[in-house]
Amino acid sequence: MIWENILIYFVVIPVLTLAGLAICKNIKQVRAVSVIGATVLMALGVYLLVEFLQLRAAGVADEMLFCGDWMWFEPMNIKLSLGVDGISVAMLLLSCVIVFAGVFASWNMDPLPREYFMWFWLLSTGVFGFFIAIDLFTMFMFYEVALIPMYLLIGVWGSGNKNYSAMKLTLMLMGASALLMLGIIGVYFHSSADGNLTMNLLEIARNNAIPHEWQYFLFPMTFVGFGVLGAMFPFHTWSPDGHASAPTAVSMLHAGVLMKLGGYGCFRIAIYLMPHAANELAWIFLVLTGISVVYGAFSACVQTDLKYINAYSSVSHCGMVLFAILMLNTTAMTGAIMQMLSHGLMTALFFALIGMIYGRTHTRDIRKMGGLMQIMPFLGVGYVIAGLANLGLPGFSGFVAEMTIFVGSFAHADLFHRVLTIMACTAIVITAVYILRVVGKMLYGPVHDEHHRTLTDAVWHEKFAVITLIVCVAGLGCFPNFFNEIIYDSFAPIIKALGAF
Amino acid sequence: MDLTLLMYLIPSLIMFCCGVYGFITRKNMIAILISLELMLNAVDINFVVFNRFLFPGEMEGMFFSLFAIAIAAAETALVIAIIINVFRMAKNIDIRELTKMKF
Amino acid sequence: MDFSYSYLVLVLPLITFLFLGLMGTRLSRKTAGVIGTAMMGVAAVIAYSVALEYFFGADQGQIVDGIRQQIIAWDLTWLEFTENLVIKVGFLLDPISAMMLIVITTVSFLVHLYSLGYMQDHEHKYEKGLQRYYAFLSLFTLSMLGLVVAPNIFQMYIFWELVGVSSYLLIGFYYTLPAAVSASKKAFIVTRFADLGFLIGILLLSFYTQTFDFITLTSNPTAAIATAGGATFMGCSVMAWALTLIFMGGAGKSAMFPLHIWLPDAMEGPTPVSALIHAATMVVAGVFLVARLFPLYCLEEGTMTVITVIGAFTAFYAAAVACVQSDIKRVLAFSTISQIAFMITSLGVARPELHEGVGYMASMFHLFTHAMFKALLFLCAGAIIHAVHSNEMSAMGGLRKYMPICNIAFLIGCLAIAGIPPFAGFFSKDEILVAAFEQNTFWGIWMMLVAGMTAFYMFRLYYKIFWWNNPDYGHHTPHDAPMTMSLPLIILSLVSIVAGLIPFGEFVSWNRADYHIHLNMTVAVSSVAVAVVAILLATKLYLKENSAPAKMANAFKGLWTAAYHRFYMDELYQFITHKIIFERVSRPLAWFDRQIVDGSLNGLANIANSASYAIRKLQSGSIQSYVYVYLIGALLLAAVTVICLI
Amino acid sequence: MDYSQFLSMPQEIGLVAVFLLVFLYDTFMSKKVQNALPVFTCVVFGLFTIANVFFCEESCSIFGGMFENTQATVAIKAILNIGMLIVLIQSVKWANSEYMTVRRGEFYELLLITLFGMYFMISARHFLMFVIGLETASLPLAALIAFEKNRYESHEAAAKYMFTAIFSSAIFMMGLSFVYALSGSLYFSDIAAMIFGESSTLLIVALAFVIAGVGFKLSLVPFHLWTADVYQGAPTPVTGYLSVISKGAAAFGFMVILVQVFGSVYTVAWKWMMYALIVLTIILGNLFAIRQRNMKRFLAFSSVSQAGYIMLGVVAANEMGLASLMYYVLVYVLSNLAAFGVIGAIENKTGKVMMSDYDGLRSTNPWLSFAMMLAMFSLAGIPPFAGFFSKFFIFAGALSTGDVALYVLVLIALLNTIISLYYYLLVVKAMFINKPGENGAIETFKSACSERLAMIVCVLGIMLVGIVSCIYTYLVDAAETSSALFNIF
Amino acid sequence: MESVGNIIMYFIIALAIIVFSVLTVTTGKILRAATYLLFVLFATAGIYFQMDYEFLGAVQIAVYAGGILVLFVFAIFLTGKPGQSSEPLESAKKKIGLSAAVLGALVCGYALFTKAGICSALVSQPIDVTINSIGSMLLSTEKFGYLLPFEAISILLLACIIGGIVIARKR
Repeated sequence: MIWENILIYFVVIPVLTLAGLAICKNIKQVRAVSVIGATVLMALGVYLLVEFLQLRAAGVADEMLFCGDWMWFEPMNIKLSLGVDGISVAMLLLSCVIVFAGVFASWNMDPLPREYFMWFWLLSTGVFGFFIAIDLFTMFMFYEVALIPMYLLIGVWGSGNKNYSAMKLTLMLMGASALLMLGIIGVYFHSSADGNLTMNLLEIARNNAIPHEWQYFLFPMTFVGFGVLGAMFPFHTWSPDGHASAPTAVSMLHAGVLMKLGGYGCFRIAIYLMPHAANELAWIFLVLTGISVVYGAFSACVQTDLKYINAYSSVSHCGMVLFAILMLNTTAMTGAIMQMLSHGLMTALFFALIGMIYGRTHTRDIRKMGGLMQIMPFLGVGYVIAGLANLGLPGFSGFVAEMTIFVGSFAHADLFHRVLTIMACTAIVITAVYILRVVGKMLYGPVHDEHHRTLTDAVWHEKFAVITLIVCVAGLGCFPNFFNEIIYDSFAPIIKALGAF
Repeated sequence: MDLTLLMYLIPSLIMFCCGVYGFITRKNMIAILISLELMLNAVDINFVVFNRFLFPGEMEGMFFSLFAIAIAAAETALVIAIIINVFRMAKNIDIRELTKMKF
Repeated sequence: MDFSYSYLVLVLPLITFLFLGLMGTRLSRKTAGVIGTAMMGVAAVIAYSVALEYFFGADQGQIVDGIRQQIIAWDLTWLEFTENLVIKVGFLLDPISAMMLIVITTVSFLVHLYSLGYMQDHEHKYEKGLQRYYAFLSLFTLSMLGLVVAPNIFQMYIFWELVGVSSYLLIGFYYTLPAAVSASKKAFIVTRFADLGFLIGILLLSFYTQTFDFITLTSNPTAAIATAGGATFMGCSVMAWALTLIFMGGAGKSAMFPLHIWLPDAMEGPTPVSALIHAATMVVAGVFLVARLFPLYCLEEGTMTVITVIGAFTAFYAAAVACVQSDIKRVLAFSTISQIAFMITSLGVARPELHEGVGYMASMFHLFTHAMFKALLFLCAGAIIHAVHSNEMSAMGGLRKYMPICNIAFLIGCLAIAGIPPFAGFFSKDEILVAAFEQNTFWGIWMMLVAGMTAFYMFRLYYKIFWWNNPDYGHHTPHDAPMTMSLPLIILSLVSIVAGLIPFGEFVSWNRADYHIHLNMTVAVSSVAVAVVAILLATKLYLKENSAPAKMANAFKGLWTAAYHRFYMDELYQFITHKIIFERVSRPLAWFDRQIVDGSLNGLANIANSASYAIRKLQSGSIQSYVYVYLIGALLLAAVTVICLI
Repeated sequence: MDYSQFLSMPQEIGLVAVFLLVFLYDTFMSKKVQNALPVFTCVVFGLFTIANVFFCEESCSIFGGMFENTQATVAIKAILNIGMLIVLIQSVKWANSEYMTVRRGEFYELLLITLFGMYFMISARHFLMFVIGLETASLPLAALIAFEKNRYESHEAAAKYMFTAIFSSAIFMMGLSFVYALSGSLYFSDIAAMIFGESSTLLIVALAFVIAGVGFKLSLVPFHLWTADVYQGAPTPVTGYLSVISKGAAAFGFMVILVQVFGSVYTVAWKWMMYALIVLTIILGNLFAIRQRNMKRFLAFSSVSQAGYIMLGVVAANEMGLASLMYYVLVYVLSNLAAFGVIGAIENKTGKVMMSDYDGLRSTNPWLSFAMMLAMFSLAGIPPFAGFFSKFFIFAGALSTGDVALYVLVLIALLNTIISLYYYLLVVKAMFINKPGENGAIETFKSACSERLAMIVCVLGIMLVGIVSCIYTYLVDAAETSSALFNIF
Repeated sequence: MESVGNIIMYFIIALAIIVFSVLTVTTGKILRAATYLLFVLFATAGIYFQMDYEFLGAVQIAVYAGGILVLFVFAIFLTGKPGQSSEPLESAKKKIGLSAAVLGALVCGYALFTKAGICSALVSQPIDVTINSIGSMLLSTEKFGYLLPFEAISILLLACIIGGIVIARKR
């Protein structure tokens, strides 16, 4: 039975929460249901991690664990296939944390809290579904499920130029998923040499039957498709506008988890299934993502809106993810996954804090703020920590991820890759520039606006969200090897596939 | 001199094109309907002459024409009913009356 | 007894940091300060015991065949990149790290103590945020200790970054003052830029040698260099590149020209912090780094030359600037730069074959003594500033009457830095000059000249503060500092007097074998002579208030102004960052992003919209045009297909 | 004379029976129970729909091959029945309005006859039969379009529809005459055999005319210009009917004609013709739709571009294409009727049909806006709603041929989904995001039971038809049993 | 070789069709247009007779000329003054109409002309088009039997009747 598989509950719980929300009467119930849902999900995530580690420790060396498939659309041999490896487990955990923190960050959502949370949970459903699925169709379906709630979340609960942003974000991402759909169908029709077409990732990879000339066509399709979500230059512009307009928790969830779908998909589908093209075409995308890394950082330097700064910073960091993935070696890819986790947590933290600050000052223009550290020390300190984590301070996740990426990328034997790596490295300096610029302008210095003196510091649920995230960021940064080991082994099949060429 | 297939097709084709021309240029709705009748009639001729010249052993073309005439009659009746209704509301049957909805 | 307990040296500051950082606001300020100081004291004791155990303790394999061994007290795997490239967090004990343990914990403890007095306002109330202050101090101590005991280059990099950030936090301690904020930002970004070089250097080095481990790297340096297989990049061997880049990291932290610009500004932080971080410990990290990888460096002649030139130039440059500054902390800051440059030069000119690598030993020795007397000078300056509430020399003068302890302590410091025997600075600086002469007479004379300048500007400073004129201080008469502040001054004064007598060479040398210092009398005498002449000159000019200095300044107006403005290096940087990076790169990029990248997408949308508008005529509402389109459509469909088929 | 052949077409017989029942009820029942006529029709038709499921007879080819029933035709007819049933339920309220009382009997009779014509379009395997089916499906529709006598638009729409329809049927029959000239027969199978290997100019012209004729019903660009005006002018239930049922039937019939009759010139000619038409249809449909502010016109253009997507199943020209086409039609029926249901409900109540009238609808009528949103999402192809699955399968169907050109076509179609998403989201935006205009949002009202019932059916359908995979599986089975269609390939 | 009578007959018919068709669509007066249409329909019936499809010709005259045209005349009288001549056509519209007609003629003409056997002569073999055979085929259920269309078209006509009633009814 499908219910015996633990993974399906990652989708069932959000759906149940969604159903629970539908019958809620007031905001208290809404909060209660959401918190319960998030907590159960978190517990499930941890339980999965423990189970996973136990199985691995017991020497189960399968590529994916907790596998199971149930026939869905028989004529096309589409199954509901579930399975996780270390990477998915890590991503699931990340999502659990962000959702958990996100619920607290949107505690006082107004208006229409119930509808807000329903969309929020629909988005979560998509995200979780994507990470547990190993069937292209199912993955793609959940992927789109995760995208569309963004429109209303931004459009209804957003701020600023929200209509434009929401529309742009949705259209760009859906445009990307159009390419993706073509790519996926293309992969499907070449998935097998003997006519047993399949959508199952593992089987496709095992068959390794996609002709090379088709790979040249399908690889860019899928890679760009996911790359747009990963904010790859020049398809990143949805990100600044979208993030700037989105409400706090949505920014968190979007930057924290949704953008991760891009990187995850890139490597799980594009590279894993089409290693030949990945080898041959990687350089094009390396250049693009390399540009993303530096370009995002430079663009962030002159922004004045907090969210824009952070959004461009996300462009830079997510660019790093794709950059590392394209290096096609284990260390760099591990770094990429670490970076996803790290960026997810950090950016979520950042957006949470920005949201809280914005909720008080009603401006995000750093030129109109100053000296906030005196007024709201908790948020100030949180922001500094987030900033330091973002610029890659050891002890926080960013450092670990970036170093792994750099070491891994530099290990590439090709001079071109190494030069690109060095160029990407420069981003860490620029990151410092813009982070410190914001911190200096907004938190330090004299109080800019006397009205701000009356503002209050964070309240308990805000503190709770912030602390949860900080603990995770620091945990990942202080004990990286724990996560490293979860992730590391999962690359063996991919590297093997790549090595075959 | 033989009467060839082509010789019958030419008048039918001209009739058809006159129908087209009439449809596009006329202003009176009934005139347009008349043009349409020309077109339908041309089709009937086509069927009949093809049948007679190329496949004299069967009668499919002829039967098609037979039914087409019936259909044309039904259509005409309906269109005229509509035209009369339009006339009731707009007090004339100029085709330019029918441009209230556009773009 | 093995060294495994050494983890306490790191753990105690960590605990203090976390405790004060998380719980600090619940404590009173004083409690926080006392806790911080006490914990630091304990850590210092343990560090001393570790270091002394290493140098003098019962044999646990510290010395084999007369060579001090490098001992890894403990290590933990922190992160595995690949099978070979593993970051281990560990504790490497060898002469220089043991020496650094002593230096850091000593200065740090004294600074902790001193701060208890210093960080009070007029009413003897502790400053706001003292808990935070102590937390950051602990963090800094932790990171600095972690840096020096790092057994691999990556751990060093990690703690390198952490000292950077704690420096940032401490410089910006007075975060409401814009100057402090921008100074902290500048410090962080400049060093971060330098660290980029460090990082790339590490990447290069580890790529070829496949290890981060210092012991592996330095035990067989020739083999390590050889792993590159003679690969070159832009004409230089990649190893030279790697080492130069790593040196760049060091140069940033140690404020070598042209990356020195952050250090003078860093004086915006509380003065004890300047003493600890920006005089005694953190800024010598660069020296330490080069010393750590010395066996590799000395195989790359080109890199060594670079190091020497940069060091020597910086020494001169900083000394020249120091001669004309009016802010006492700035003078000290440039003096620090200059002195560190001495150390760097010393390393640069050191060769194993030259006098058994005297330069290496001299550099470490100077590092040690400089830490002591420069901390002393800074703490004195702190006491003075505390007393007169100003950094400017013009606000001072004649203070010898009001602050006797401070006066003596400062004088000792000046004598030490000027290289007057028997104060500490004499011995170490003398060794450096010897090393320079060993390598090249030019560098010897050059460095001796700089030493003379050192003596001059230090005594200029001394006289301007304690003699010169006798201004009216009003009812806020300056007075000597309380005991918590004076005690560190006294201790450091004593150390500054005697530290030079330590037989340093027995403990530290490039090959960790015994090295016997013997004074080179020629160099010693001539350097003392130069120093004395410089001091006399300073006495002549600055003992009593007179117009000679101003006349001189006017006579060399251009030079003087340039030096006063630090030869416009800040302006150059300002130009590069603001005009080039911000205005020429970032802004155009942001514009490009909005207008071109985004604009093309919006353009697509607009095209769709206007296309939609353009074709609305098709839907004209007239049946006849509909039918026309219909017919033409059908005919074209047929015609085009037919034509294509033919 | 074997009249028992009529028994092999139970669906048609059943439909005629329903028609007669309604006719008799309308004619002979007393005034008192006349008001129950709409409900009566719904019930009878509902029974008929259900009965159809149980009387799925074996495939047969009767009247000398003039008429054919296969599992696929049964399936598509069932789909149309479902759509018809929804339309009937939706229109109960409208039909019971005072204005409609005198002619609601005719309304139902005409609707049923049109459906009957569509049955023939689907099952016809002879061109005469097809033409009669086509005309039976379109002529009564003109009367239905002109149903609202006191609305000028209604008549204008009817006139436009009628003129264009006759013109297109003239073109169509012209094409047929050419086909006849080439093959000497009007039976699909005979023609296919006769023109095998032929690619003369005459055949191409004939093909173009045939495509134009059926393209009119499907409103493929450039044969679509009547669509918007007619949709706007027609009474809303009729518009709904027009947009889905008649389109669905035509799509199936079109596929049969192209595949069975002209299969031999697939690669030479009609693949490329359809290719061009699809590209045009999708792009122009979308471009026109962007600017529309009248909901009905808006949906008209949306349905134009949807027709383009449906045609992707036709160019695939294989079993999978056929199955995907039927599936797409099913989903499209549900989604579009949900949209028209909402529009109809609001129009019945307030007479408002502009998109700006929908501003802030969510705050006053949350359920209506919810249903509308689902419909829009489904039309835009967003999971987990049915539209996503249908789009996916239609694309997969097109790509299943492995033809590179079709990859490009699908890419174009996919990129156009972005534009379509844009305008579908405009509706969602109006309802959920926009603030009510000066006149305020449409006031809260309770829609009629019948409307709600229809809405629930549609919404359930939108939510379930995709996820419940057996429907697609059944359609694929049905298509595969009809694989005789694809013999020519 | 055809009989001369047939040929002459053909030319009369062809000429009538061409001339009256053109006149139908160009005359300004609507009632004249209807009259010209009548001539065209008669001429068409002539072709049917010439083709030996007497039954069809009879139907053509009865239904078209007799039925439809009467409808036209009624409609014309109902909707306006019969003698009224409409305003002259705009030349732009004329050009458009002409271009469409000519293009149509070109495409169809070219297509037909390239068809093999387009110049085949009339085969004067006797063909069986008696009322008897027409009747039995019309009610046959075999191949080439037209029972089903016959039934179907009856429904179409019924629908048109209902539709006509609905539209034309005043209420």
